[in-house]
Amino acid sequence: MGERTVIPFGPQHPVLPEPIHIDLVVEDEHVVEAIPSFGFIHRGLEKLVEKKDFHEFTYVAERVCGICSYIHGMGYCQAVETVMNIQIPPRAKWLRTFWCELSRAHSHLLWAGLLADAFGFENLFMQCWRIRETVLDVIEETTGGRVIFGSAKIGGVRRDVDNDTLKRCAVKIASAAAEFEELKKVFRDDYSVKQRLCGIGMLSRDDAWTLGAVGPTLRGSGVRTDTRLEGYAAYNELKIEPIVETACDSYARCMVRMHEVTQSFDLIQEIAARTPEGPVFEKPSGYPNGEYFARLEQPRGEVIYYVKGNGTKNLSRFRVRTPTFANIPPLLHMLQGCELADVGLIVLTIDPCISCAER
Amino acid sequence: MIPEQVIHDIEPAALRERTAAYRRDGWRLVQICSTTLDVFELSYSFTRDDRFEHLRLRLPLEGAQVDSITEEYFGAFAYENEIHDLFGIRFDGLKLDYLGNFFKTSVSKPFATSMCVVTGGKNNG
Amino acid sequence: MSFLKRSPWIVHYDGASCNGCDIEVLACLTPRYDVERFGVVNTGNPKHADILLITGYINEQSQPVVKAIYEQMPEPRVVVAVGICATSGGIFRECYNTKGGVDSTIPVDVYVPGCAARPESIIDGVVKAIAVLEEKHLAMKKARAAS
Amino acid sequence: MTRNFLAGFAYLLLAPVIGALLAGVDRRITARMQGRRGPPILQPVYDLLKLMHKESIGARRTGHFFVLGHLVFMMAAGFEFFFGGDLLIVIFAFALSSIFLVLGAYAAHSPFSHIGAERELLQMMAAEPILLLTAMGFYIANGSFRVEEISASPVPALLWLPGIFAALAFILTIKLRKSPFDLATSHHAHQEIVKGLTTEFSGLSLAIIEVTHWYETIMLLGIFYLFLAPYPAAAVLLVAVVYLLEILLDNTSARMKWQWAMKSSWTTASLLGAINLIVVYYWLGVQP
Repeated sequence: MGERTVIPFGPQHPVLPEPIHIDLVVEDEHVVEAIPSFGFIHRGLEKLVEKKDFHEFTYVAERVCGICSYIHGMGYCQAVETVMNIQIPPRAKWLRTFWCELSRAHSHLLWAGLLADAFGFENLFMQCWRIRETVLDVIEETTGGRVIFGSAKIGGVRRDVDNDTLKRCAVKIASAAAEFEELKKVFRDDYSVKQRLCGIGMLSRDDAWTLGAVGPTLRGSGVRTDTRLEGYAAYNELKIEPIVETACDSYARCMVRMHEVTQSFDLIQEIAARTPEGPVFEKPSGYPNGEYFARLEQPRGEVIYYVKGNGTKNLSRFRVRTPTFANIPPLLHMLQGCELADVGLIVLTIDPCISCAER
Repeated sequence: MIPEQVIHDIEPAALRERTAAYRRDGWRLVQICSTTLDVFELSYSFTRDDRFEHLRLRLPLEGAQVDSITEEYFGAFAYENEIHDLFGIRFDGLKLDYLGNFFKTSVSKPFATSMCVVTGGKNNG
Repeated sequence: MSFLKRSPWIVHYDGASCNGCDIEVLACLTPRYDVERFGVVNTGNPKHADILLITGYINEQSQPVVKAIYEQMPEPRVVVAVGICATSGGIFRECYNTKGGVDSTIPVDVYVPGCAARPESIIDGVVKAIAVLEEKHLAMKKARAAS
Repeated sequence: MTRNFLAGFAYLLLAPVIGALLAGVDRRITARMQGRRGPPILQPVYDLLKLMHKESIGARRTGHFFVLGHLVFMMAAGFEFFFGGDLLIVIFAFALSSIFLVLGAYAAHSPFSHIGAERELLQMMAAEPILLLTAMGFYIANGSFRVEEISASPVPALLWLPGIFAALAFILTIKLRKSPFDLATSHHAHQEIVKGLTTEFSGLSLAIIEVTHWYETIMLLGIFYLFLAPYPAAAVLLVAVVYLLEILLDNTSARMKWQWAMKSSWTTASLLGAINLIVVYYWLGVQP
C-alpha cells in the first residue's frame, strides 16, 4: 500500500451508464488526481444546422440529450422565435411549461435512482424509478413519447392536450407526489444515506461561483439562482422560489433536487388547473435573421442556446452550452482528494449528462 | 423579466483586462461561444443578479490566436479546449491544456469552415 | 437444451447515443418491466456477460472501446444494437463524427428499432438475442465435437 | 463416528443444493421488497450451469489454482464443522479459503480486482475477531471447542452468549456480501470497482466461486444453528429469522466505506462480544 496506482473510471462503467473516462490517480483509496477525457460521444450535431432547415432542426435539438430532451427542443424554438419576433399563443406557453416541469420531475427521479444505485442502495433505486414511471405515463399520455416527446415546434406546440386529459394527469401526478414524499424521507433521514452523502464532495460558495457551476450544484452551495425567475414561457405567471441549501456537500445537492421534485409536482398541478383556452400554434413566416442567446433552466441547471440566422432556411450557427459542460470544472475540483468509494457518487451529484456536454 | 442582452464589441487585446474587471465585480462566466463567419466571432457571456452581458471579439480565420482567460476564470478551460479542437483557435496561457485531445474528431477542426456563409462559402451539403 | 437461455447476463455500453435509449435500457430493470423475471442480470462487467447491448452510433473515439468490450466477452456472445442510431446512425448519420451503426465496428446479431427504443422492444430484442445465443452455443458444441 | 462422517458427507453433497435454493429464495424476496416479481427460485442453478458452459477467459492458470484452493478449503472447513470437529480448525480453514480467493484476485492484472482484494482483506480483519470470540465463547460455555460436544450440551449456547450471537449476526452481513458491507464484491455490480474481487473471473472459475459461496453460507448458518442446537425446530426458525433480517438489512441500507466497516465491526466485537465473554467467564467461574 501507499503506492500510486491509476484506476480507470469508465468509459464502460456500471455506476455511470454514460461514457466518460476519468483516470484516477489513487494512493491507497485516496484520489490524488483526477484527469477526465471526453469525446466518446461527440457527434457534432451543431454542425447539422448547415444541412437541415431550421424547422427540421428542432428534432435534432431534441436529441442533444434524451433525458432533458424536451427542454432542448423548446429552448431552440424559443431562441428562433425571439430572432424571428414570433409571439406564441398563451396556451402553447402553458403547455410548454407543463412539459418542462414533467421533464424536471422525471429527470430528478431518474437521477435520485442512479445516485442510490451508486451508493449501493438497490431498493431505493427501484423505488425512484417506480415513481418515475407514473411521470412517464403522464408524458406518454400528453405527447405520445416516453423520453423524446417530439412536441416542440417553432411557433407553438405540435399538438394540443384537452383539458380533461390535463385534469386526469393532475390526479396521477398527485398520487405520484404522495408516494414521493415517503421516498424523500429516506433520502433525508436514513442513517446510511446520510453517512454516504454528508460532508462528501465539498464545493464552497465562492468556488462554485467562480468555476461556473450552474443549477442544483450552484444552489446546493448556497447561491440563490434559478433561470426560471426570468419568466420565459409561462413562468412569469407562476410563483417560483429557488430552492437553496447551504451545506455545500453532496447531501445539499441531493436535497435541492428532492425539494425541486416536490416543487415541480406542485407546479404541474397548478398548470393543469390554470392553462388558458386558445390555439396552440401560430404558423411562422420567413426565415430567421439575427442572433439571440436563450437562457433556460434545465433539470441540471442553466442552459444557453445561441442561434444566429442569416435570412436563409439554414441557420449559420446553433450552439448549446449545456449545464453538465459548465459543471465539469467544479466536478474536477470536488474529485481532488476524495475517497475512491466516493468517486461515482460525486460524479453523480452534478447530475452528469455527458451526451449533453459533448453534443 | 427576461433581461436585455448587451453585447460589447472589444479588441482581442482588451479581453484579459475586461474579463478581470468582470471577475472583480463578481460576475459569473456563463459561456464562450465561437461562430465561423468570414471571421471567427467569439462571444464571452457573463451574468450577475439579473444582468446578462457579452464581450464580442473577432479573429481572422487564418492563424487565429487569443489570450486564455483561465487565469481569471479557471472553468474557462473546458470552453477554450473545445474551441481549440473544433475551430482551431489557439489560446495562449491555457492553464489546463489538452493539446488538441479534448474531443477527438474524425475531421480535424470541423467548425473551422462554414458552409452557410453567404459570402464565399462553399456549399457542398 | 442449454441454460444460456435461462440466464442471459447483459452488459450495456452507451456508444454515442443521446441517452434516450440508455435510460430505457435501465428502465427494463425496474419494477414495471423487471427483466430479472427472465433471469436477465445487468452485470456491468463484460467478462461475465453473454449479451452486449449497445445504444448510439460509433465514433472515432468509442470504436476501440466497443471493440475492447466485445473482445473481453467470453464465447458464446451476442450483440444487440438498441435504437435507430445503433442500427444505422439515425438522425446523426450525417454528422461529421459518425462512423455509422454498431455493425461498422463489430458484428451485430439483433437490431432493435426506435427513437428512443421502448422498453418493450428492448426486452423483445433481448429475447431474440437469447435464441441467437442458443444457436451459437450449439455451433460451438458441434465444432468442439468435430475437433 | 459413522454418523459424523455421514453428516460431513451430507454437507458436501447437500450444501450447494440448499445454498442455491436459499440464494434463489433470497433473490425472490429481495425482488418482492423492491416491488418486482423476481426470477424463478431455481435461477442460481441456471446461472451456475450456464457459467460452466461458458469460455473461461482473462484469469491465468495461477488464478484457477487459487480458485480451486478457495473451494477445497471451504469444503474442508464445512466438513470439519458438520463432522463435529474442532471449531478452531473450522475457523482457520475458513480463513485460508478466503485468503485463496484474495490471492486469486491479486493474480489478475486489474486494478479493480486488486482493490477488491485489498477490501476483502480489510473485511476479513473486521470479521475474524468475532469468529474467534465465537469459538472462545462456545469453549467457555461448554468446556470444549468440539462442535460435537457443543451440540450435545443440554443448555442452548444462546442463553450464555446473546452478545456473541448478535456480533456474529453483524459479521454475517460481511460474509454474505450484503449491504452495508458489499465492499469487496457485490451481488449486483453497481459499484466503483465494478465486481471488485470477482471482476476478472469468468466461466468455470466464476461458477466455482459461486458454489464456494453457497458452501460458505450453509456453514455460517450452521454456526447459528449451534446456538440453539438442543431444540432443532427452534434452531431452524432462528436461522431463518437471521437470514430474513439480513435480506431486510440489505434492502434498507446503503453500501458503507471500509473505514466504517472496520470501526463498526470492531466496536461490535469489543462491546457485544468481549463483554459477553467476560461476563460469562466470571459467571461460570463462580458457579460452574
